Amino acid sequence: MMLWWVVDLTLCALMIALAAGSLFAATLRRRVIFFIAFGLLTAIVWARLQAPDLALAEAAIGAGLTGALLLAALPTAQPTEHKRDADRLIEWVSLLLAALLAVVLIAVLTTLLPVVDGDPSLAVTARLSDAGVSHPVTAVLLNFRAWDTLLELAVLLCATIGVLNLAPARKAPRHAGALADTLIRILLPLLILTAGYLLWNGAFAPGGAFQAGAVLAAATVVLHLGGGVRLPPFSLAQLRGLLALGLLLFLSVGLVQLAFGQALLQYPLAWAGSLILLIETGATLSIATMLSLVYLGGHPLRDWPVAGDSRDREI
Amino acid sequence: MSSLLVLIATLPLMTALACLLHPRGGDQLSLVASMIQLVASVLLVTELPSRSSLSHALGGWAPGLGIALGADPLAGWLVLLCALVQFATTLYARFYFCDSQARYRLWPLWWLLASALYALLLSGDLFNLYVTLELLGLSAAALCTVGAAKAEALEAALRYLLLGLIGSLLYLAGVALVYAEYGTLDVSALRTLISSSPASLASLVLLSSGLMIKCALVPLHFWLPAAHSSAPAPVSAVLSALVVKVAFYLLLRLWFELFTPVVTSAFATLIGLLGAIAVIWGSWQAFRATRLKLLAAYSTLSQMGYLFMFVPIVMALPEGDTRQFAYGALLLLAVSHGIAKAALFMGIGSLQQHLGHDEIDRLGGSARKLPVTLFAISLAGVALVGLPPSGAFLAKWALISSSLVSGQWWWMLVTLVGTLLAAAYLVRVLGAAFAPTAAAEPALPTCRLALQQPALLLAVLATFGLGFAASPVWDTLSLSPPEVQR
Amino acid sequence: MFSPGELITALLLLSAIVVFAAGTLALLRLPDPLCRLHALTKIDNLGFGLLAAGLALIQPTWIDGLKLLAIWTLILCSSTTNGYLIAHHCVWESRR
Amino acid sequence: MEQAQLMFAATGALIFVFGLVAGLRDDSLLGRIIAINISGVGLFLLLVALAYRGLCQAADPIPHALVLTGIVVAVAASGLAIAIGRKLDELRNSSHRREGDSS
Repeated sequence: MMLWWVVDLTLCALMIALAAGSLFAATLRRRVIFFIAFGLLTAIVWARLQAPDLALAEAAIGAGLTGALLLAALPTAQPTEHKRDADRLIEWVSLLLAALLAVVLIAVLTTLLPVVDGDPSLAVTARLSDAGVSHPVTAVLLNFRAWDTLLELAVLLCATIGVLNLAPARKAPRHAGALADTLIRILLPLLILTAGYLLWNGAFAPGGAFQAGAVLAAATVVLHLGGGVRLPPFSLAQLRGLLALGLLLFLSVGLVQLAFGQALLQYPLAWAGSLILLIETGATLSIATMLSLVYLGGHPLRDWPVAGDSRDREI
Repeated sequence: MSSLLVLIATLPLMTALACLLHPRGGDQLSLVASMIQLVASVLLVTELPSRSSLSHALGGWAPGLGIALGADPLAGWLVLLCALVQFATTLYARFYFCDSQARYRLWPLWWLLASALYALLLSGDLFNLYVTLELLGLSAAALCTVGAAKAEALEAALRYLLLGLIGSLLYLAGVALVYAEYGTLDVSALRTLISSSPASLASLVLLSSGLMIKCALVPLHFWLPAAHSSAPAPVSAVLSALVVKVAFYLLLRLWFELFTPVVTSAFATLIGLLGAIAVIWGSWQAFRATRLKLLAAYSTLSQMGYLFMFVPIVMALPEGDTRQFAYGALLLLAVSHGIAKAALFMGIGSLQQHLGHDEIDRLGGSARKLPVTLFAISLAGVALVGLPPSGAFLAKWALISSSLVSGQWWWMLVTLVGTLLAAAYLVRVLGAAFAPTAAAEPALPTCRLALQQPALLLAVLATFGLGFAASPVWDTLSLSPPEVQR
Repeated sequence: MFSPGELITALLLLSAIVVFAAGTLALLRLPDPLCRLHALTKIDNLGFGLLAAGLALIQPTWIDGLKLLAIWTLILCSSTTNGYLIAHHCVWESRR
Repeated sequence: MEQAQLMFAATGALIFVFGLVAGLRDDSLLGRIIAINISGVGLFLLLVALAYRGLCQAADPIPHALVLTGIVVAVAASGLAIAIGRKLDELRNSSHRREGDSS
């Protein structure tokens, strides 16, 4: 028991230190690097707190994708910042305020502890046999609270369309060299295999569409950073189809049930497992496409959203 | 009838996907979908008085384990408001964005915003509300950037996005505390569970401050004028009329239904005070604005202030008919402002497209060229100021008399000053518009009538529709949940 | 009280700790990026190798041990490439 | 179990609040995005800590599902913010260049 206490204390202290680094380090570049380290540490903390699904997602999305995104967005020239005394004062006051708020929040939290098993988690375990999948987190995400997940896909779609509308994709960095190409050739099939494994695994163990999609998107990041290998060519229609696929499958499966007199998103028990796998497959492809596009920072094809169509300008 | 809820919740999502997959059909699809949505929400509202509320358990799971869609009269009327404004602005956006490429970019985001609005209004789950809030914030910010060619517009959109994220985080923190304390996220279950405790108070403060950022109550308002005034006109209309309103709707739910044991009269008075500051400051800034859209954005600030200012009045009233009457008036004010503000923004958009600018001092002669639009703007102004035939007049009248009943006469003074200022800034605009053409202005091309009609439609509705037909609105609005429970 | 396998595991893990400690020290103390890179890749390869070997011995099934060794192979590949890329970047920066 | 819950929840609360304040105050876009992300992770840590039920017991799956949703939303929002920022820089640069040409 004592040993775990030491481990926990170390983890918490490291979390706070890395968070402080990524909030207050002198240059943006350092802050981004601290942030990536923070993300990796967070993944370890999730594993410690018995949340392996989150550990997978955090390593792939939180540290990996967000980190790559932030690194790519770093301005090339570092502006030198000089802080005036007034700014310093505001800084101290705000830090003081934050400390005060944190103390209040922690004090409030102590009134809540210990949080023990309540109704909902018991309810989840009790109904798990009707969910079609045996992994509780997947059951919550894809069955009990499927509406959340559906809207979350919509959030991701919305961000992606927003990104696509703004600008063409970032240019690939210069070619990283032959050794990197070799690594990419090894990694790429492994990443795709891992994604498939995570997707399949989600039904009964940690994993699922989000982790699988993120791993596939990581493959895009690797390809893009390598600079030597080109992304597979898509047509605009294919791109739009891939974007819409996950949500479309999800909604159609949900609505079809309505025709049989059941609730929206209610899967028949015998079919639940396969329907969830179907939805997750579509979602994985969509999530991978969307996260890749968000990372690339725009449309990879020149004529987003529709090629050569400005004929009715005169309206 | 619960399939009506499913239709209203999923149709916008389906339309968004259809517009994404088939961009060239976006115009027609949007028009048809907004019509269906309007009909469905009218049906929903007519269905509601007979039954106090509708609900649909998603996935067939009991709420608590699953999520339930639900609607009571309050949600129903706001759904109707959304559908109405959405219908008019969709019509309008079709002609506002002349470039078809811009429309291809617009429609999917437009319908994602709509799905966020409806999903939020129908949702009965605190975390699901968080997801809808994020969808709302992201789609609104993304819409602000459609066709944006100026750095200011993008800056405003960026600030809007980031503050929205901070607001959502605060909200989520409140949800976390509620879940830790009560072990459920289901709103209807929480209604009976929540009691007064430090954690409840903390979660109330967190939830409220998160949502108050989103509806721009005074100390947290600074993002609104820039964001609402630099977005494209149809987007501004939706942002001002609906997006801030649904955040206010959530606050009403929190304060009047969920956290009733925690909300004290001091808390309510504080909210009212902030609202009062917003009324005066927003009106004054609107009066001083040099651009029409900025004026309209500041006017939104002050109108939202009214809504908050009347909260302590309603709360001070004893439970019962008088309180329900005042509650109904508050909602009437919100609905009427939503419709009028959408009309105003669309009118301004037409003016701006026609003149190439929206500076108030250079409006001379526009009344002769765009009589329909100017008529719409005047009518919308009548509804915003709260002059007699409008619904806002009835609502304000009812609320002021309630404030006298509950002995809080000082709110009346603020209302008076705010109304006078509102009248002043609208007279200023109309005066400029009806002035003869300045000599230096180039000859103005005539504006397409189609661009002007939707604004007129909404303006007429806000002024005459809600004014003359207020009593049925009132009846159903007063049936809102606090009474249903008794 | 320990089986020989467990003893070997303990030995391997302890040496992994020593290697990691030395590597961390080197990372902090060595003067320029290229030298530090040297330390970094050594930690990756040797330290992880010892760790993986030690843990592989105490896995309940041999397939799990094999998985650990596969992870180590992957780490070898990636740290090689990383070392190369960082060094490349350093040379490129210094020439500029 | 209670100790771990408290320790991680308090750490989460601390990171959440400081990230939030930094996100409100920071003046560079990237800094703000980092701060908001950090703050989000702090909040997730709070949620996951409250879901923790000890070493030998499975944790409450609902907060895990919520946090997973939150992680995806966070990356989507960061991506959108960075894209808007990129476009903004582009616009500013081109307007600078135009001013430079005309003068």
